[in-house]
Amino acid sequence: MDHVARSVKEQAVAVLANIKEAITRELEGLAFVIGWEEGYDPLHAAPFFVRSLADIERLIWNPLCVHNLTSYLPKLKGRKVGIICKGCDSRSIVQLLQEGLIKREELVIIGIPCRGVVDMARIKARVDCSQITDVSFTEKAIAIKTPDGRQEIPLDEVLATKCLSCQYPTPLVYDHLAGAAFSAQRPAAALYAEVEEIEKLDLKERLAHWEKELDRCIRCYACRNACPLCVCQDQCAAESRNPHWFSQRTGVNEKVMWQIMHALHLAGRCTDCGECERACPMDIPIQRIRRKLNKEIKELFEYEAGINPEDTPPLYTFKVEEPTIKEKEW
Amino acid sequence: MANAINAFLPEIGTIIKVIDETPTIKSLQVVLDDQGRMRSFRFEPGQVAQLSIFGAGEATFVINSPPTRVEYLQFSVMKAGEVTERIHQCKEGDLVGVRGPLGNWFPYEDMKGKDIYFIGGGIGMAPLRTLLLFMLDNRKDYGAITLLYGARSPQDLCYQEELKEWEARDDMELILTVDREFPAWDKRVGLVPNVLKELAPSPKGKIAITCGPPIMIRFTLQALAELGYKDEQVITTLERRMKCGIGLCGRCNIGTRYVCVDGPVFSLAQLKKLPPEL
Amino acid sequence: MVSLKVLFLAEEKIPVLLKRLSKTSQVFAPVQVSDTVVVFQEFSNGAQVVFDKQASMPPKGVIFPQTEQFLSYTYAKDPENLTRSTVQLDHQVEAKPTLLFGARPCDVQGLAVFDAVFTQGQWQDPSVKARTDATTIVTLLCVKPEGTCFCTSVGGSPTATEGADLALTPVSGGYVAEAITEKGKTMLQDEAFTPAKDKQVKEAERVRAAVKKQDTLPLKQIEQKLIKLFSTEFWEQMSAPCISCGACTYVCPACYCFNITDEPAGMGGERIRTWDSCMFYQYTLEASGHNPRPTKAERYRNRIGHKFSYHPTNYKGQFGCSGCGRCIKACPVSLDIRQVLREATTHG
Amino acid sequence: MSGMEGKELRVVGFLCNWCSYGGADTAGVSRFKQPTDLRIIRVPCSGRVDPLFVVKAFMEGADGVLVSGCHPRDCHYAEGNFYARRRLEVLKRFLPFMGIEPDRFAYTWVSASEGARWQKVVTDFTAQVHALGPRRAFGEGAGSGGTG
Repeated sequence: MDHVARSVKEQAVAVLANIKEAITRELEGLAFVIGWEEGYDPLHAAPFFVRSLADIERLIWNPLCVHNLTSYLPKLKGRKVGIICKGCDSRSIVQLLQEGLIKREELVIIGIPCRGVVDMARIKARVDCSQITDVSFTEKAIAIKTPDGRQEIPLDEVLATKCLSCQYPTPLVYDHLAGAAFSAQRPAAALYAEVEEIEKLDLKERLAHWEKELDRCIRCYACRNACPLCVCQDQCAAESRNPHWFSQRTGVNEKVMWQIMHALHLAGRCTDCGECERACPMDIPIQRIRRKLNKEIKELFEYEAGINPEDTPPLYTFKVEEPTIKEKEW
Repeated sequence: MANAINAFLPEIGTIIKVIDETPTIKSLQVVLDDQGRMRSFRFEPGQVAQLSIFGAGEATFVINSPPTRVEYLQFSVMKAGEVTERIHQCKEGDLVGVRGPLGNWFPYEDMKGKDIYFIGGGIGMAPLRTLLLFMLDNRKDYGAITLLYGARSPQDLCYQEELKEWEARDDMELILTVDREFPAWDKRVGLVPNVLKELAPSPKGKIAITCGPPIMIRFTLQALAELGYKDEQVITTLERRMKCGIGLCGRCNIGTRYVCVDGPVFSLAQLKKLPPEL
Repeated sequence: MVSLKVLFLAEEKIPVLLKRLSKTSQVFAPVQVSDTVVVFQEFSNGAQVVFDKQASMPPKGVIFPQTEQFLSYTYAKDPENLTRSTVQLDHQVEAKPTLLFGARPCDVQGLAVFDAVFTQGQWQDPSVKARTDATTIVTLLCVKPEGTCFCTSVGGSPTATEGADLALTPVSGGYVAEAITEKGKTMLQDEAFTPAKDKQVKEAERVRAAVKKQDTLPLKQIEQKLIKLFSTEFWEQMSAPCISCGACTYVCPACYCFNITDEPAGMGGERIRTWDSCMFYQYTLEASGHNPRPTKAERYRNRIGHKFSYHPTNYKGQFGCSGCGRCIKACPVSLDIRQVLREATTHG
Repeated sequence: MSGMEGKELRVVGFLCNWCSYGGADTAGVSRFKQPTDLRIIRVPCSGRVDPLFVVKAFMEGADGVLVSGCHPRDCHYAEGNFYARRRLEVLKRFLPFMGIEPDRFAYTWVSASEGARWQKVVTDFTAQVHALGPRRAFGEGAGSGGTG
């Protein structure tokens, strides 16, 4: 792998060739390998389960491969499977390993050093995606062809928020690396930009913001079922009647309660993979709710989830003297 | 029929009696508060009703008092979930909601003149009791009646007084069994399907009706097949999670059939036409 | 198309028309609620009504709201005998006159599935029936089907008007409005409608004829093929990427499954109906813990089986799907129901 | 419901059985005057308080929620309040993000003997909540009920 800055296209082709070669070697001992194939139109990739050598040809790799495929792993316990994962996805694997929800020896991980994936909602806001005829990538842009013509948009303007401040482009755990590793290219400072946007609002504006955004939530639980750490989705507290946390009504009250419940159940665990916001069919910006907790936990305990499997999550432990916690005096 | 205007609206009834059948099963005798409705309440043996505990919800139970005795409606309830838990806390005088009768019923017309072989397990005795009492009230319409009834232990057998009566009757045969040996138990020991194989009742001119936990049903159906019973001769009832009880909410389907309106009573022949999703 | 009356509705007259009508009835129209999401919402002044894009949600909430009260109950202590309590039930089915403005033919076809299930069957649903009767539907014919549309494969068409009271065909400067039913005719009496010029009627016909034909799915005998595939690995493979959430069912114009729950509050409470999804694990989970559809493969088999085999078998060939493609667009993993149906017809 | 001044607000308190509940009892036995808005829920330990208890209290209409446990190192179960401290600090910093005013939630440590401290905690916290007034539930129209 030479380090000459090759065009995005060439790099993607090289990475894909690397992936296919690794799978050809590994597929024998695996139930399947989970990757991406082209979806229902050139703008949408879709998770794809490679079961035979013939399937390998359908694999793709480009900035449209947005899904965090590790959310399938907890339900596949007991079967040896291959998984292709980006840097951010690998943090989910580390977190799942740390919590004992998957076994390392049941995984063949093909890691991809990733330069960023798109945010479909951002693209949909700028392009009429009802009829996509072709999508291609140039050095720094995505070109989308529709019956109304060809539109070229700088990639940075439609990248997912998590990618704009990506600190872990190269997977933290892998068996094969499908490209040259490289370190963070993006400013860490932008990590909590969206959170700060909300923090600037006063309390009444925040209340109004969440009321407006969550009003269109349809309680379909795509955000929960897409989350790699929501392993108890079949017996979820949100639908429990004992304890009866909240009703089945579709009022804003219940929708806010669910978002808080999901965020709190991810406190000190969420690896900022963005699946919750990406999966939402109503494009509701909910990732910043989980990211707010990540920000507080980083400040309080200097801790980031999904980095080192040996770590103990901060809320699983304590210090007798907590340097960063100042209790209220009366 | 249930409230024709709004099939979702339960009628209020008062519990006049609570019988502790077994540590996990209670029978409730309910009278509808609206006397007119109570007198005109008609149903067929095997039909079900949705019992409401307001605040907990509704659950489906067979009306296991026979249509020939309409002083009250009886429901036998095994403690399993939230609604049954609350039902088990009910005492005489408490109010419940009743929505019914719903679903189909045992095809007793086609069973006339035939020998009837009941095979019940645990709470599965509830639907069989309705039909048995109905047949005993129209005894001459039917041939020989046998009841093979089993449970985990002697104290898990429901309707203890009636079991004594049925044992004393000369126009029906009662065979009781429990899963394993118990000190004061002098009758048969063994799982219902195995006892059935030992008894090996001939299929000639017989209808076999079986209700009980899924595991018992599976092996009982196998045993009946081995004994030569044709699919049309075997009748059972199915359990499903139910909400609306009137074929609209979509959840109790097996293929094209809804257990709440096309069942819960099915012949094995009908079941075999459905996709295997029991 | 035999139409009772043909008039013209100018683009700029629509907000005025909707405002006037919302004095006498609840008016639902496709409203832009965020950069990318359009939903059917009660029209209010200043709402940005959007007609050139398929709404993210179907209009089924107009006759089948996601949350609806069946009854409220109140316990009270019986004054004479304090150990006894009384319970008082209260319920009312009320349906205000409603206007659904701007639903597309696939949305209206979805409402036809509700009609078949909730009002034509052995058991009727009073609230859905009341709302259906109280609703006037103005359908907006679809001149620009999307890449995910397949209405022609399931008995529909971008220019279908069955189930609508008034049909609008987009022409330059506005819409040619044709009444389909008496309700549509009375609506045309509103002053916003002006006589349509021949040029406009011709343009409307040209627009309707010019709608691009979609490639139709091979759904012959799909009902039997799906049954034949029942106990095969087909469903495990097809549902492998599925995350078993409720998105596809909640955005579907033809999905009508619901849940009934009691929501207690102190001495009283209410029994409510809310949308439910066959893709949720708890949908068929029994109190005993047994679940006839424990994995997503069985649930997905039932979802496709219901729409393309069980429902058509029970309802004279009517598919439980109107081909709007929302389930494809809303699916977090872009599962394409058309691809599953194509594979079923080849494997079946 | 005779509040000290004007209408009472719904203030919910989760008190650990061994210390704070004892402290509240001491305050009561010593006839310390304090506002009566607080409705106490006794829990075995502050470590038993799931942050969702606090959120559910708000969702069901509480105007203020207080959690009080044993001082660090005094926990009857040794480490219950250590875990609670981290959990409740994270919750304290998170709730305002969703539109719940910071002054509506507080957690503190009061031992069984500190009747006077308990009186101060209840008096100050209730005043804090009264300054904000009743909390408008999510989705309940634009008008904000509180003066905060």
